[in-house]
Amino acid sequence: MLEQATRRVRGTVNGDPFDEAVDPRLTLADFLREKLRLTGTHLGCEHGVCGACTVIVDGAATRACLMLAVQVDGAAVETVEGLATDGELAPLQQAFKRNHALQCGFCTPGFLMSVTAALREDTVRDEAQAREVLSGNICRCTGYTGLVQSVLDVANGRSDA
Amino acid sequence: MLIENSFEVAADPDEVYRFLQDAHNVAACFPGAELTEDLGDDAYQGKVKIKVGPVTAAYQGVAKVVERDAVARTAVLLADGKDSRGSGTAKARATMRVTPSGEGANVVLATDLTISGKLAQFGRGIMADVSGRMVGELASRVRQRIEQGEPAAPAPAAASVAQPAPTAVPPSGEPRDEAPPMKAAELIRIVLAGMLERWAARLRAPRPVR
Amino acid sequence: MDGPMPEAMIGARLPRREDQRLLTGQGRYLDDLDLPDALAAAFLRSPHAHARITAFDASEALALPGVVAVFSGADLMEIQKPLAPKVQHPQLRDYPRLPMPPEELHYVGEALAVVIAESRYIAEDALELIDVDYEVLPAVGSTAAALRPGGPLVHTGDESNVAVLLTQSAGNAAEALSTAPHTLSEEFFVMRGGGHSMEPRAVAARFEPATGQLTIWDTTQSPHYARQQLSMIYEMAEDDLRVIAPPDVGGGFGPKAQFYGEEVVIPWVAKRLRRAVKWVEDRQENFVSAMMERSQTHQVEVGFDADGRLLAVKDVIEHDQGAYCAGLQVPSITTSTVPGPYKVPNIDIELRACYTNMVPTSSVRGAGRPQAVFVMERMMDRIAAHLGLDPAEVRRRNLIQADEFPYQVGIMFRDGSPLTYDSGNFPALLEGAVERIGYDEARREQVRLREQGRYLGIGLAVYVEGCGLGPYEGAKIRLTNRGRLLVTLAAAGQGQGYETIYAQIAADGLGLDMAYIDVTTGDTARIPFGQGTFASRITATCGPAVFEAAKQMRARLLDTAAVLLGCDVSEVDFDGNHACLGGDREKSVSLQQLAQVANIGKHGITLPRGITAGLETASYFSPERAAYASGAHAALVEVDPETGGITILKYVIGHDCGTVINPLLVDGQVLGGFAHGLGNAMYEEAVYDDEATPQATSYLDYALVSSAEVPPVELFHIHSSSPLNPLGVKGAGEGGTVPPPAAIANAVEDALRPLGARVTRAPVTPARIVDALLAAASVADSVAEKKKVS
Amino acid sequence: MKPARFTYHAPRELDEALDLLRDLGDDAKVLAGGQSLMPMLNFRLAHVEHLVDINRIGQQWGTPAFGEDTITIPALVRQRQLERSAEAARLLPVLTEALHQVAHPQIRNRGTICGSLAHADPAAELPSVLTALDAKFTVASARGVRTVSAADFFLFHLTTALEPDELLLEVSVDRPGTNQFSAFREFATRRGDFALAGVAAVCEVDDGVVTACRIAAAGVAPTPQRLTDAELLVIGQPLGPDLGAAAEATARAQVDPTGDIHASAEYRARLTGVLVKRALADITEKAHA
Repeated sequence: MLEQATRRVRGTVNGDPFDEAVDPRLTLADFLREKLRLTGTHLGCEHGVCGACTVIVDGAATRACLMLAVQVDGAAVETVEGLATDGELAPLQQAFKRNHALQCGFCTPGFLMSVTAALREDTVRDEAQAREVLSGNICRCTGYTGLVQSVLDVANGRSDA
Repeated sequence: MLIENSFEVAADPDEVYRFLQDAHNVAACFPGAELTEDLGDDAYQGKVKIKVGPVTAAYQGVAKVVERDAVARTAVLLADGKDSRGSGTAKARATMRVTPSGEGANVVLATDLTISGKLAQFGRGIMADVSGRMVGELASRVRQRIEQGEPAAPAPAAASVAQPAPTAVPPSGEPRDEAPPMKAAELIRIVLAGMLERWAARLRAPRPVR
Repeated sequence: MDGPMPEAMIGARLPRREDQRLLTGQGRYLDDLDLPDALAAAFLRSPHAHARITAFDASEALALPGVVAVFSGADLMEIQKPLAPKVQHPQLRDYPRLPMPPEELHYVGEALAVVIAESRYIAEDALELIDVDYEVLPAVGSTAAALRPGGPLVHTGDESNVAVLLTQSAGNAAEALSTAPHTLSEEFFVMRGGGHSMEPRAVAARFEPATGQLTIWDTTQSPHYARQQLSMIYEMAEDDLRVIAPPDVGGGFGPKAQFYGEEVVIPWVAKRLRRAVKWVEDRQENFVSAMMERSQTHQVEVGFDADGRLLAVKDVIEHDQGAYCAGLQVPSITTSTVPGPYKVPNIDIELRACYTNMVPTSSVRGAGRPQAVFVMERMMDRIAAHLGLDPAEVRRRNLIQADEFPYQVGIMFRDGSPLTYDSGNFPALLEGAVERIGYDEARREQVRLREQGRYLGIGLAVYVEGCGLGPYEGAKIRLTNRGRLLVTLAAAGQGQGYETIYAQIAADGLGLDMAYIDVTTGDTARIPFGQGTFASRITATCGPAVFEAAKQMRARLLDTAAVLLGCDVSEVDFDGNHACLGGDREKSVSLQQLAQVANIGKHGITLPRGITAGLETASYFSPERAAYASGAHAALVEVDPETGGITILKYVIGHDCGTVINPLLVDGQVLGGFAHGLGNAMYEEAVYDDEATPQATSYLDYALVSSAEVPPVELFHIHSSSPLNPLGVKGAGEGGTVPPPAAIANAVEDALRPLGARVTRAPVTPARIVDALLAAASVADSVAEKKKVS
Repeated sequence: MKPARFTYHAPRELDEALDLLRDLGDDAKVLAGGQSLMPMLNFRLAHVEHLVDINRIGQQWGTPAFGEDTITIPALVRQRQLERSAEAARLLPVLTEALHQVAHPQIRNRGTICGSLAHADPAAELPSVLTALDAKFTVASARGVRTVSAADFFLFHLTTALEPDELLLEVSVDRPGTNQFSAFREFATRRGDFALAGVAAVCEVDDGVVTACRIAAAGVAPTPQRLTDAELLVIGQPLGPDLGAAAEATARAQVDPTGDIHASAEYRARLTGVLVKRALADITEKAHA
């Protein structure tokens, strides 16, 4: 890629260190997808509304389309690729599957990261709170029913089939 | 979008009309405008820069008086330009009518402003407000210049390199705030000479940072 | 021969096979595919709704480091051939839609040049450096403007903006209306809206000079359709074109079933440059160049008797085709959907489809049905209000009864057959919805709350949805050399769960556990013929094909096993992945062994006697005509007359799509469709101004519903099997989308009836509700007058 | 939707940032949370030569200070941070209520209070809230520091009194007394969207009578609009439904919004009145609690 002066970015993604030279205008989303080939982070609108690109940066759910790669220098980034351990789905992922909380799956990584961060921050007690936690991401397929149930399941520690 | 402004001027209607039917006079009053070349036949090449916060667009094009009626004292100025980044065009058709009013004249400025491209594709009414302010400012500058009794502004030499239009800079010494809604000048931020100096004067006892 | 099956898979509520990869970020969407050294493409799009290109200069763009090529439409004249409308009509005045017009542009967003560069960033830099001069021409921003005599023309030099005028009629509506005891009329408008799959469109291509083959990855819903079009435009053999819809496509909803200029340009440019080229539409492009739908104006008149029984319906429909006719499917579906579930003895429907300078319209989930249902269901409520009857009761009196199937409506459906409902039970759907919404109690509550100045409303909508359209869909099943059953579909999925559903169907046809069955989709190199995923048709066409191919394969497998086991075929059945004699695993052959014998064989050695080579079956299913799914929705809302805010208190969906393959997935389809329908009911507006400039080009101005807007839904099913296919299935993908605008609008007008506000437009937004209340307050007199006249 | 080229600067000190802004002038743009600027860059509506990313100028600019007299919110305080602050909720409920309605948590995690104010979208929540709180805007440049009132800070859509070399360093409000009650009300088409109109109201109430009042509306003018007519009407009156109804009509009459594809001007004006009424009802309830 023929670009202007690059800057060095070092940090971790899902615990793995990275050290790359990037064009300053490269967004975090494109950095993850193109430089690190972590293509689970998707671009749905590139203006911060749809939430498909949501990742966790230093513990906070963040739109990867509204952050520059140079800004994660020194940061710990978490993406959908880091949720399962050794092929074993995390409880939230299992709940998504059980409740048919995904269809085309394009928005799914963003939902998973948003909810993962939200459930670390606060407990979710009822459906209204579950809907609130989900409201920063758009899904065109499911109508949200399975998503709401999944959040409630995980919040209540329910993991049966 | 058709925007109408009217104002009273303490000047002879024919004088006012003479001023208005000169494309250069009016085009130079357009906020953010720079006339860059006299194309002859009362047509001028120029640029208009629109800046609303971080949103910028720069249009290059031609302004020309396309209709004149000295008897009815009406003139129509057409300014047509395209965005330098290819993302659209701006077109203003300003119909100016001068009628006697008491001792002076009444000017009606009806401007049909059409902006195409990205800037025009907002659902929120920002561009309507921006257009309204731009045309409002155009009217106030026209009025200001007429009242200052300035003759037609000197046309730039043909093919000369861009110079700031004279009217884009308030006459020196005149406090900016006295001009009619001149807060508008902040809005579509024209590069105003001396602005920094004025700000410096307004700063309250500066204290060092930290 | 069909032995006892394991547990039936058809009807099983199973989680999906696709989910594991999608949940772990391992999905393979088009932009995720590894195409080493692929160049990025970006299209230059018209900023004008109607303009002529007078000068084009890309020299500055070409000089930018990293830019490989720039092609204008004029540079690619060899591919400037019209993209045919998907659904035609002899009277259609078709205006050629070129892949990248070299001269005149007809909507904001129409592509006029493409930049190929080392990265998308650079390609977008280059777009800003291309210098184009346009002669801006007058534009048409609505159907009303299009049909206005003497108005501007969408296409310079054309004689009018009318695309086609069509009529559908049964009986004699004019006479029935003139003699009807009561008539009511109204004008309704349904707004433009988009598909908005979360993954926008994308195309990538690579040319292999050694084989002369062009491989195209395309997010299309119809890879075989794309191949057919490209084969004609490129004048290439179909076998030299391989169109692959990637395993994962991020939603379709109709716009991806259409065929676009970008799909023609990108592969051709890849071929010319001998480089892989990838174009991924961004959201900004998607807003102005992906096809939309919905926009229609209806002038409807109904005649009815004192009991509220319909005597006649007349509807004049203005349909917005956009700048070109991409197909007449949508308006033609609308014309045949107007009568809906009701017995209407006299029907007169007139369609005026016209061109406008807006992005072309074509099918979006629901495809012409939401508009028709909106009109008919609004009028059912108006009839009830006019006669002082209950809206549910008026519907009861008009519904086609469960014993009246097959029911001939008297007009034609868009598949070319007489509109004939195959099966259903509309009264059961209505009663189920009425009961679950708590209708009677809600009516009492409505009265109580009105006394407190609160406005509760109940909205009902019943619909019939033509689905499962022809001409055919097919499937192949092969025993692979590794001993697994591979089901190959031509259809491409966009999240419907084909890998799961078709494994379920195949499992029942084969009598084998799903664990031994794989499903692959959407690749023209794997199966020669196909139509595509659209019109809620795949389960009802591909389903029977898979089932039939599976049954044939079962017979072939058992025959082969019987030969090897030296017994009669009736003595063989499957146990796991073994065919066993008399249920004895000791006396069995594995699927792997069957493949070894019948497929792999031994080079030069004669096959064992009785073995037929090649364990592969194929089946194509052609439905005799469309099947008809149906449903009833009921909404209970409260409207805040001060803000116009609508709160949905309860929502019930009754759904009938015949046999259900996987209830979990069908529920997902219905609820997802409902959310889309709710968007059309309350939020989504692809507004264009009078100059045909799009005004809603980001998600800041175009509102998609989130979890906060979509209420919980009580969903129930009834199952009226279709007699038109062996599985008894009907379509489920769109039904949820069809009635919400009608149900919500009915509920809102019902809520505000004491205040006289009239809802004639979808979506119904807070601002329009308040505007309607103000209008009602100021024209209360004239409304009363109108009532008296009619 | 990829941003155009720019030169990126990530100063490590405030002075370094201010020097950069001085040197780069109109060619520079400050990047704080980036939740408004980045979309504009992605859309290529905004083109900047130099991006001055202030996120690394120091921790001290990322912590709100709840002082005895003044509450100060420095440049890098994230919206989410303040939204979750119990102290903010207790002292400035109008701000907390508004923050809940700013877009979505993922945006608020990154977006800063000062960044939203400097962006000056009149339909956004925070400009109207800080206007109703009569905030002081502390503006720094290499030339020094000055303070601008809310009334002077917001000039037009996306336009403030900030000069090209200036940075909004912090915003501060007087620490409210126990007699201050406040509320934020907005009505948006969809959760997280820009409001069709919003109202921030701050009242001081003594013995049930309003002794001071500031009301600011969002989304009805090119800047946050103080509803002074309604304020004057409310001051000196006892809280209650009659007051709300009178303020509703007054507020409606004072605003002159622009209609757009989302709502007519008439609707927005009416909505403003309704929201004033409801905000005052909230305040009444809080004052009586």
